Amino acid sequence: METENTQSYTIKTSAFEGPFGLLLDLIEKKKLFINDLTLAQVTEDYLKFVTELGESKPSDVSSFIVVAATLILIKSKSLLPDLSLTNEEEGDIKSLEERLRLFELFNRLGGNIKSAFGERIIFAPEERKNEVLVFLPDAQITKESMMTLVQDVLGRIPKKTFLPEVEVKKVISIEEMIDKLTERIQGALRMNFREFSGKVTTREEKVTVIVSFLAMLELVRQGILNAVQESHTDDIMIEKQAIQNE
Amino acid sequence: MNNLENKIEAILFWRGEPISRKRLAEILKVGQTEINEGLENLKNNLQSRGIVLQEKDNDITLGTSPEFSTMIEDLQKEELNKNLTKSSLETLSIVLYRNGASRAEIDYIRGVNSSFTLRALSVRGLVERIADPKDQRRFIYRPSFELLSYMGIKSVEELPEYSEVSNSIKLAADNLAEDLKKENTTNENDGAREN
Amino acid sequence: MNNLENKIEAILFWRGEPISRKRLAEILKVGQTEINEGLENLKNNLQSRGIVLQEKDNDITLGTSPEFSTMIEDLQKEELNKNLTKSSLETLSIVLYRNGASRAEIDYIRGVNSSFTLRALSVRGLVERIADPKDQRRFIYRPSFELLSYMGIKSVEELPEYSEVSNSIKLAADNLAEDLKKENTTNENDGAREN
Repeated sequence: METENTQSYTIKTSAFEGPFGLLLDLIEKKKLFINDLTLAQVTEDYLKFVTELGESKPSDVSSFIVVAATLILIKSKSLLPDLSLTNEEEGDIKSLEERLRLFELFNRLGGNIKSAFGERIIFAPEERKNEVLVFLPDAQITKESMMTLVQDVLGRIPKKTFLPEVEVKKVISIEEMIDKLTERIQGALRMNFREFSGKVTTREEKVTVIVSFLAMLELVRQGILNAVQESHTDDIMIEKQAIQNE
Repeated sequence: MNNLENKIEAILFWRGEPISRKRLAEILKVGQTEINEGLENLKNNLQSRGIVLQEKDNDITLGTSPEFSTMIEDLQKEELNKNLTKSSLETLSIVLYRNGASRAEIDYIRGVNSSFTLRALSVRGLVERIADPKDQRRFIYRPSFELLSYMGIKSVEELPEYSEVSNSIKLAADNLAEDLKKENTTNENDGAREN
Repeated sequence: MNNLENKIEAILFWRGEPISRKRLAEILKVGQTEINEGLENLKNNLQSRGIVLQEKDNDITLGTSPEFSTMIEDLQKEELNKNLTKSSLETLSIVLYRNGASRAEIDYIRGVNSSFTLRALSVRGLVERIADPKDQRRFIYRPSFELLSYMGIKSVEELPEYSEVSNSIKLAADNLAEDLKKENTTNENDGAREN
């Protein structure tokens, strides 16, 4: 089985937007269909990417992490067939596959939009020159009402459009989640080690795979730690600025 | 002699903007059924003509026939923005093929926060935000006439593959609503996912 | 298949203002004879319909059929005497405090497309549309003289807290335009969301 090759996989970020885009991209590059088997095959590439993302753009990581956790479950199950999953975990896996299929569908339909958009435009009539020369004010127009309204509008503008909408707390708990997952898999690995004693050659292969897989988890953990710390400093900077402005 | 469709045509032409079926019925002092019939007839009258009837939810408007797109485009001075980013495409395909979606649904399907993309699309006039009739605290983002116009279609049903995918989308939407409900209740606890 | 009359119809509908036969011939790259023929056919097409072809000297335009003129006049009156909507008033306040704003600026600030709203204000003589001196392809909407006198002010500077509000609008419009430009371009090269 050469699907587990560890050759580094370079990902062009242009190809996707979020976790599903990345996952779909990885699957399509390997010309696979979406199912738990193929998801297991792209898990390492996915984790590798998330780790890199964690280093360069910590605030973007969180949406990728939840998916990563489910992928790790899928991967673990494929490595340790006897690993019994809880109902919740099974549900997560099923839901990820469904969401990915749904995303794939809309992504494909997006192609229809891309190819038709602006090609055959239906035009609404142009704004006509004002022929009716009338002046019809409205009692609601006063100096005061205009001021109140304009201030309302200004108040509704999003404060900082690019502020990542991720709470640090959430990232920390996800980090904890990965810790738990790591423990869970290590535990299962010790318990199930005998299960691997099939053919010696494949056994060695499998052990190597699992070890590198766990190393990968560790990397991801580090990446998330990075994210958390960076978010902390971000936070502090924002607070400081706010104080200076007052 | 029934000239309801002519009256409708005159009103739509004069107005030059979308108008609701309800408002048409009010103006013309007839029932919904008559309005719908009149619109059907008008649609037939406009077949193979220079102008077309566009329909969206309960609103109607007139526009130039899409086959003359290049000609009109050359005539108009304003430059048209035909670029769509990857995130815009994803978001538009959800809004169009679902014929309206809440931000939570869009975020869930895309797996990323879509608020900024939605704002950009709304500023461009490609999506409209309305209060969700089922829940006034939420908003629904739905396709605008402008979006249909850029796609060169008279109604969402004319989207490529629309009838083929609309069933599976509806089905998926139900699962999605289920999932979203779950997600919301767990998120309320402490923002973390289960485990 | 001759669809010259359809093309003419599309142009006349889109333009909404009188246009000369000569100009039509130029646009459509055909001779006078063809134009006259096309117009004849269009006139026939429009018989017993809601819109008619109107000719004055050598200028052509589309209008609503005369039999509906009372209905349209009534509608017009009704339309003009309606109270302004919240979004119209909001848009007006931006036009006032910005002392002339492009549609794009207003759209950025309000987060939605304002074309219909601006049209409503302009029909009532509250705002004037002029070509942007900086870019002839764009328009600037500015408060009408009548509006200012109605509000009892000689210039916009007399509005409460004018300079403060005016500055924040300008700042906001610039920032938002900047952000949106990013969304429309950089996202293409850089799939992940920006910080």
